[in-house]
Amino acid sequence: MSKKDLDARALPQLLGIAQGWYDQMKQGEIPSIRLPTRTKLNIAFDEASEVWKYGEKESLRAANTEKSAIHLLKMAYVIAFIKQQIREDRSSTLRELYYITEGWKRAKFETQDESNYLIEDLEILSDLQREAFHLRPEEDGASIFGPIRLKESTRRGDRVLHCQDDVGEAGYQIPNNMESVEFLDHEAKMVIAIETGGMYARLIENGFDREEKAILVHLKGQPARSTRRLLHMINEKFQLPVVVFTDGDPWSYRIFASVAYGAIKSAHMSELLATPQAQFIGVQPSDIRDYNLPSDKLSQQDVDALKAELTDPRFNTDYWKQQIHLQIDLGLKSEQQAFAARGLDFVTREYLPRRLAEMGVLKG
Amino acid sequence: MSKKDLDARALPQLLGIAQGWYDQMKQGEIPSIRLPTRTKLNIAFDEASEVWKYGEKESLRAANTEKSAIHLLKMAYVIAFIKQQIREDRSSTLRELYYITEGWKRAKFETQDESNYLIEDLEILSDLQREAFHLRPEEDGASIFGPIRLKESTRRGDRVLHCQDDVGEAGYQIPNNMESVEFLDHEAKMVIAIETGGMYARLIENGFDREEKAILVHLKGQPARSTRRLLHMINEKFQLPVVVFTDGDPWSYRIFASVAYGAIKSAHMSELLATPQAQFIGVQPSDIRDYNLPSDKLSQQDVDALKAELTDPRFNTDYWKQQIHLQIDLGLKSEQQAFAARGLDFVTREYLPRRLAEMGVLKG
Amino acid sequence: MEIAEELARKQRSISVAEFFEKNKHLLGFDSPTRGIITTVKEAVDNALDACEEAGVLPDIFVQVRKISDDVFRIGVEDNGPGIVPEQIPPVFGKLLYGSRFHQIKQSRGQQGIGISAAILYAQLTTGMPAVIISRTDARKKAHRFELMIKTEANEPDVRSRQQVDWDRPHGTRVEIEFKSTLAAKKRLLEYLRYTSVVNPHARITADIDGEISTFERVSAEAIPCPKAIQPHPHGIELGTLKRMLSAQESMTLEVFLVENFSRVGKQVAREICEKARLSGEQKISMLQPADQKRLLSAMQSVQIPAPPASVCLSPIGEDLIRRSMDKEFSLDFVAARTRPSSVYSGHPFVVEAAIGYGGKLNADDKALILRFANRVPLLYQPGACAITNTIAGVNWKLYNISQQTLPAGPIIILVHVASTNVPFTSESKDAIASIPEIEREIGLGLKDLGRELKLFLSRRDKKRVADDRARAICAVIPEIAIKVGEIVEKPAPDTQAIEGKIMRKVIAKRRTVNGTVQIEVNNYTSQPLSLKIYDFSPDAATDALPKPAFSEKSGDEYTRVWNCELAAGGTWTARYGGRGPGHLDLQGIEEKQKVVMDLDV
Amino acid sequence: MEIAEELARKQRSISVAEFFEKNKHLLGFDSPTRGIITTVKEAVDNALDACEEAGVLPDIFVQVRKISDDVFRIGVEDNGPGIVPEQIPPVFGKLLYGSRFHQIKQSRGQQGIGISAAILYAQLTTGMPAVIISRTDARKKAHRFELMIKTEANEPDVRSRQQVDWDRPHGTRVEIEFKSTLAAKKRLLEYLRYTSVVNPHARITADIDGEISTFERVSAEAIPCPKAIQPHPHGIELGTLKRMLSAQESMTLEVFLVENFSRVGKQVAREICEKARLSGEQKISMLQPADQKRLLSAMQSVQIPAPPASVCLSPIGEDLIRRSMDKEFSLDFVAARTRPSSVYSGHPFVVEAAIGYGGKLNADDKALILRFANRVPLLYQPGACAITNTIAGVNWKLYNISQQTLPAGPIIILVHVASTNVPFTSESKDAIASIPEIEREIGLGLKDLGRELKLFLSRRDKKRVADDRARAICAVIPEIAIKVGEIVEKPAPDTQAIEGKIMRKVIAKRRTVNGTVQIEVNNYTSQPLSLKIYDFSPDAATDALPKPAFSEKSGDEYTRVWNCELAAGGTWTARYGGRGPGHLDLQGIEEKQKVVMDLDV
Repeated sequence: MSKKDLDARALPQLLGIAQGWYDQMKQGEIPSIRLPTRTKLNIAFDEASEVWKYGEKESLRAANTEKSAIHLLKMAYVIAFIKQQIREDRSSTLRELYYITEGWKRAKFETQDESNYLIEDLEILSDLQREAFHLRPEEDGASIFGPIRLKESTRRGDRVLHCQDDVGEAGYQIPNNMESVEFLDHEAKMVIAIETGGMYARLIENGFDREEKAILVHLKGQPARSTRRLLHMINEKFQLPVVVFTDGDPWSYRIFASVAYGAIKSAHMSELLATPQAQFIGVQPSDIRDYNLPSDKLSQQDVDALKAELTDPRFNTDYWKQQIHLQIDLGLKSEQQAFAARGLDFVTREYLPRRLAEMGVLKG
Repeated sequence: MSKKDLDARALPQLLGIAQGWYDQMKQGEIPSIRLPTRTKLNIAFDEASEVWKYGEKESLRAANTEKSAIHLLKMAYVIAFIKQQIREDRSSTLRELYYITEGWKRAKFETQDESNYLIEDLEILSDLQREAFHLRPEEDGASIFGPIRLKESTRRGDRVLHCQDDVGEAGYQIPNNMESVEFLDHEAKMVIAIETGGMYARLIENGFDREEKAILVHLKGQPARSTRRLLHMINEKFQLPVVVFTDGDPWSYRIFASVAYGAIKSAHMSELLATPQAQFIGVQPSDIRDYNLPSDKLSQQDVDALKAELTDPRFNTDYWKQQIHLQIDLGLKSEQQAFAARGLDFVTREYLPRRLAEMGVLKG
Repeated sequence: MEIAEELARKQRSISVAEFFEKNKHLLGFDSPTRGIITTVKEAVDNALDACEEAGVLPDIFVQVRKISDDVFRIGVEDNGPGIVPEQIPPVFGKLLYGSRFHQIKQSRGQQGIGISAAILYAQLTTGMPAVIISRTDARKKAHRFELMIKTEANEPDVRSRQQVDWDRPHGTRVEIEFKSTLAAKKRLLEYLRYTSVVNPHARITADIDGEISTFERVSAEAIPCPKAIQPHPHGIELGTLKRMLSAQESMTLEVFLVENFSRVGKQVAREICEKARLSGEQKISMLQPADQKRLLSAMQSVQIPAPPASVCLSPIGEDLIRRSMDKEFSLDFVAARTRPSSVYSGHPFVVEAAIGYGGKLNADDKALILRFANRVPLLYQPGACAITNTIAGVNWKLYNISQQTLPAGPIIILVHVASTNVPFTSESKDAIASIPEIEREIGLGLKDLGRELKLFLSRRDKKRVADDRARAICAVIPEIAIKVGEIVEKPAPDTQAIEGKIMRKVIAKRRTVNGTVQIEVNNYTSQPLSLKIYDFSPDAATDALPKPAFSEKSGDEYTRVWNCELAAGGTWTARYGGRGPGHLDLQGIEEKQKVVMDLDV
Repeated sequence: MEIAEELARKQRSISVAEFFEKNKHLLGFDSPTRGIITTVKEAVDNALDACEEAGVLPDIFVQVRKISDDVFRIGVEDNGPGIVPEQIPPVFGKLLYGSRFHQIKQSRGQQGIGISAAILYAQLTTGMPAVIISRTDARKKAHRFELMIKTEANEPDVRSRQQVDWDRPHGTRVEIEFKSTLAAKKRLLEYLRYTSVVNPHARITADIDGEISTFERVSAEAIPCPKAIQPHPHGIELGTLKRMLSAQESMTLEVFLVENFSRVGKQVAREICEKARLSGEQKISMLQPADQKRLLSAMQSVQIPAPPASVCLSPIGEDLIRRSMDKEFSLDFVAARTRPSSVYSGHPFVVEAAIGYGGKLNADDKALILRFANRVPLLYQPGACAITNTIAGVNWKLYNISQQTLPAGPIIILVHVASTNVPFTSESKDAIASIPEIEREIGLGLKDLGRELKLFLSRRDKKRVADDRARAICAVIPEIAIKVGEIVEKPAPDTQAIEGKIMRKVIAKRRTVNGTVQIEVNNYTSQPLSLKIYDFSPDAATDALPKPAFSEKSGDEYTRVWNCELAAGGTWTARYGGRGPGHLDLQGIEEKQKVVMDLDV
């Protein structure tokens, strides 16, 4: 969607919220909003879009206590501010927004968290991403390297770039707002999303992008929204298989889950951010056992996190239950780069080809 | 220096260390190494190069205890490994190195820290950067945006890029190994190194790079070695002034100090990494007072850090003493983005021009 | 000569005074600092006990005067019945001499040691005799004794005795000179304050080296004096039973049981005999040791009513506890419970508990805990005391009180245990031992009070919720309306309808805009009302419209009053030039029906 | 009748036995569990005191037998001098009767309460009389008493008395029946073990319901019995002085001082009189109260030598403490200090301290602390005790001992305070009060021992450093040589030169390479040596070269021995086919000159 189109959609949505309150007050009613409750227990699998979204549970927030009323007041101020930003074609970060509220008296934000949470509320109410409000995330975008060509619309005009030929060895740096990027064409067979920079560089050095025609995406830990949006866009546009390659510990499985199913925090955006077709390639607990990888003992926190995952609907499959139980039994976790113990080429020559074949991404 | 030249310099240096031990043992002596002690108390200002380096204090490490002997044994294994990497033109991350030692029996590394520390020892002994050993940092490189053109030699050939015209809105992503980058030409008046992504994007959105002909570098917190190397290279090659723009708290002043004077951890590399001409632009404690910026109270940790800085030779100037004492008196700290409380344009229209003029970077 | 004989020559009897002289710490005289508190405490305990026995309202005067650097003269004077001259030497000059040791009833002192021990330690440190003045009747003169104690014999040593004039018609005064310090002055005053809390019928005046403190009585009714009872069969041990049996050998068993134990009538006595397989008709001198053991075991297993606590115990009573706590701490809430009497090991006891909240208490502190046994405050060793431990064992969170081991917040908890035999953990009487029966009673009392406190807190919270809602509707929603109007680019909606619909109260708002003070009163009730509107501010408001019925300057502030008849649904407004902060109030409407809002804040 | 007269009728004297019957906890009889330990302790204390006074090596037998579910019969028997029959009733049947209360000397018991109290509580719970058997001379028969106590009078009640045969030629046996439990059996045995540690001359045998434990003596020498001394002028209070003065009114002041106080000769007496501005010639009956006060103050300010501790105290001695600690804990290190005698408030005392390290002690625990007073172990209230607090106050880190409040590690610390008047914090004698003079002595003793322990630890550490260096040189450097050779692409340098230069010892290495076991012995000393080389492994090694002088299979393992004459600088090697792990040893060279290295590990 072009920027103009996006603006044309965002404004009426936001004004609609304000109009709703206006009507409520005209009728002598206390203004209120209705939002789904945002907890692990209230996300459900949406068969149509194949992603996890917020479920039926809603909470009503009416301005009938001082706290709630001030929350709505703040929301009104933020809507007015966004309206102005869109009109003037300006943008700002959430952190800046927090500081801007400094002059809003009673509607001043107390903490950064408060502005984040309020923007999430607005996303849910308007069914739009924060980028549509001209709000930039603070988070770092990821990098991409591989046989794909894209066009980015910048303030200084359009840029067309090939992600192997027109970029340095670190790859193309994803912008904060993926809505300004359009993917043009590619010669790839798959996308590999990689947790750590070390493994991303290893695959580039070993030429895996060229030899196996793979687009490599460096997730930089828990992926930012723009990174998840990018994976979603490539997968949707070209139907390329996406595999996720992380460390073998509970926190990394959550990285995979947020790529594939969406994060609990942004379940309202799952349709835009999640890539339900994404598959987990490793490090699997069974790899730790089968390849006898160098490993660390699970801490109590790790074990608690694994157990929490067993109750997470996103991990409610036979595959994950088996792997997680196995890991708890082993009591071990391993990093991606632990494959280096078997030589620097082991991961590209043996492990990935074998796993990709198993998963049907590479044909034998 | 080209990659080949670098290899031609690195190999004899490393073999020289081994040869030294060989000779010691031949003469019936216990093999040993001599290293400067790496503490705050042992860094000194080098008048010639204008950077802070390790001072005179040295410690002898002889293989006369089991621990020291094993340390030297590990070093010998690592030298042998690097020799092989250089011969085969391979590289690896420190993390991978750690896993590779898995098979080295008695010379196996116990922790990641150990390999990091050992590589630093080798840097000091050989007077070379770790990049010369074909070791990649795990750390994230920074981004750069502005009127400058560079050439990067990649495994797939050379790339020539202009950092405004040939990159996306996020800028050019600095590679891990800056030795493969050469800066060609520029139309800039200055370099601004910025701590946070929010402020980096603000300056790009407000067109500060174009209007004031500024090269913007996003430091991403405590800058990685490659980022500091980049600032050093631009400053050295084009004699461009470098200013550092961070949050107004003790941790951010350390970011400035590591850009300008070098970090204690890498004092042996200061000549290559530090930019002694760099100046601190803000947020200054006096700005918090003069602009009445939104602020947080200093925590006890903050105060302790400020007091530690008063004893740090790198902050031993009248300017810093005055600012740090002022901050302790105020008891406050502010973020860069706090300027947003005075409007989104305040920082580019008022604050930066005023400070740059004060500092003599912008003429009136 | 055999060694044994040589050793035998050295054997000697030791007097109890010698024993305690060497073991000061046992009775709380281990440090000079504490000694002064112990001395005052022993004397005041005796004074209160004596007044109680005589049915007199106690009026006690405590005096501590510095004689030299480390010598203090302590005087305690009461208006009790006085002591007959012949008894003064043994009562004050002999340890283990007293009237209460063998009586089963609630009393403060018991062992007959306390005051004599104080005199003993005083003479040890200063060599000065104690002075006792006592008068038993207004028609007689007072007697003045100078007394010391012969330590080796534990006998009084009367140094002088004379008849004197005295201004009290009856009562006793003790004076002792002690090596001590006033380091614990605060604690001494604390002891007197707490004593007055549980003795609301007493007036205590203290003159601590010239500094006067008075603890006034809140009740003018003398408390009934507890009466001694017989021992209860459940509470005696074999040794005691044997002693009782041998003292009255000629009785029959049944008569013995009926006459010597409380709650044992013929019926119960027969039941005991039957269970012990003994005849009630046999002479008790005939009982063999095995019979005695069976008898004891039968006495302790037969169901017998609890001892007659109302006779031998004297609880303070809920009303008096409430009044004295309120007097000392000006509380927002105070409730007290006197539990029904209960019994442990045959000793009757009553637990009283009280909880106070708010007032002068500090919200950030741990709860203030006041412990009492037989109307005497316990000042030391709280950690070892069953009262503290039971308080810690209650789940206060159930009553919306935060808790970290002990409850926290602006709370005061008082527990009083009255018994014929308070089970102290040591002779210095600092802490009550952990007896399950007593802990159970304390717990029940506290839980009961906790529920009441919870009710109070929730009523207070409800009021807060109503206030909170009023602020949301009358102060915040109008701002939302303005902002929303701005967004949708229409005039801001009128929010009065919401106010009326939701609040159904009288709402008065005061707001300063651009140098004009606006006052608006809306009657959202269904009744017409006659209101008086009070406005206080530093503005003269000569331009006020409508004109106030009354206007007056007092200090820097003006007070204005308008009278206003307001129909149901009606609105009244006033305005005047001004910018000062102000304060609004309404009269003519119930407190809970009225909302006053300052929109400038 | 006046109220005062009515009240007077109730006044009564209370016997000390009644008092203690009601206040069990004061003497450590508050729980049945603790009662059994207190009873044994009181009886054993008496037994040890009696043996000491008679100069007999104690042989004590403690017996606890279960009679019924909750009744135990406790018997304690000694081989002491016995008690003459007339004294048995008061000694056992009267509280506050004994020979040691008025004597100034170190003894275990003092008040004359302990054993009588045990009998009192026993009769209270079971009604059974105590049985005492005592014999004073082999030529006489033993006397057997059945005794109870008349509580109201605190007088013995002799139930029976007879002459009996007894197998001990002299000694005493007490038997008491008590309601109790054996829950604290472990603690009881602990008490006996610790008692034996500080009474190394005593044999104690315990039969706890059939389970026999013996604590054997480590010394066969009876300890000298302390002798009573006069009071020291620095240690008395005004009350005591007055009493002494009034007992001997006809004496002159100088004679009074010389005859009644220790360390006061004519010279000192005159000095005191002068300072008090009194004549030494005046009769003491003439002294006025003000004179008495000046006299006391002069007595306490004049310099007077410390009381004669060696007479009245009986420390255990460093050697005996070391031996008894080693006997009980098999320590790697043990040192003891008996400090010079010192004095607090006129009471002489001696501190003894000991530290043990290693052995059976657990390295992860806090230090084990044993506290003793006058040779009696203190089992309760460690936190309240000056010994514990002084130990915590020492900076143990100075002595390379880790510390978290108390020191930690495989350490045992023993402190014994012996005094004519041990300042306990309570009558149950559980803890020593915080007296600066005593704490100072404990501190000095411990610091002295700490320094010795540090020396021991550093010697142990030096040996470790030498071993560490040997491993670096003989095991790691050869590997460095191989790797460095690989890097510089030359043959690995020979590292034997380094070994010889640095080590100057005999170095034996054992290594398995590709199925061959290699043994290499280098003599880097300057002496030719005659060595025996022992090799243990599961390999038969029939192909060994050179052939061993001896080879034998025992169990699964072979032992081989080679004899080898090795010149200074010489090398000897052997090899055989094998792959099993093994073990090497050398004989014929001092331990500290030899390094044996297993390179397979």
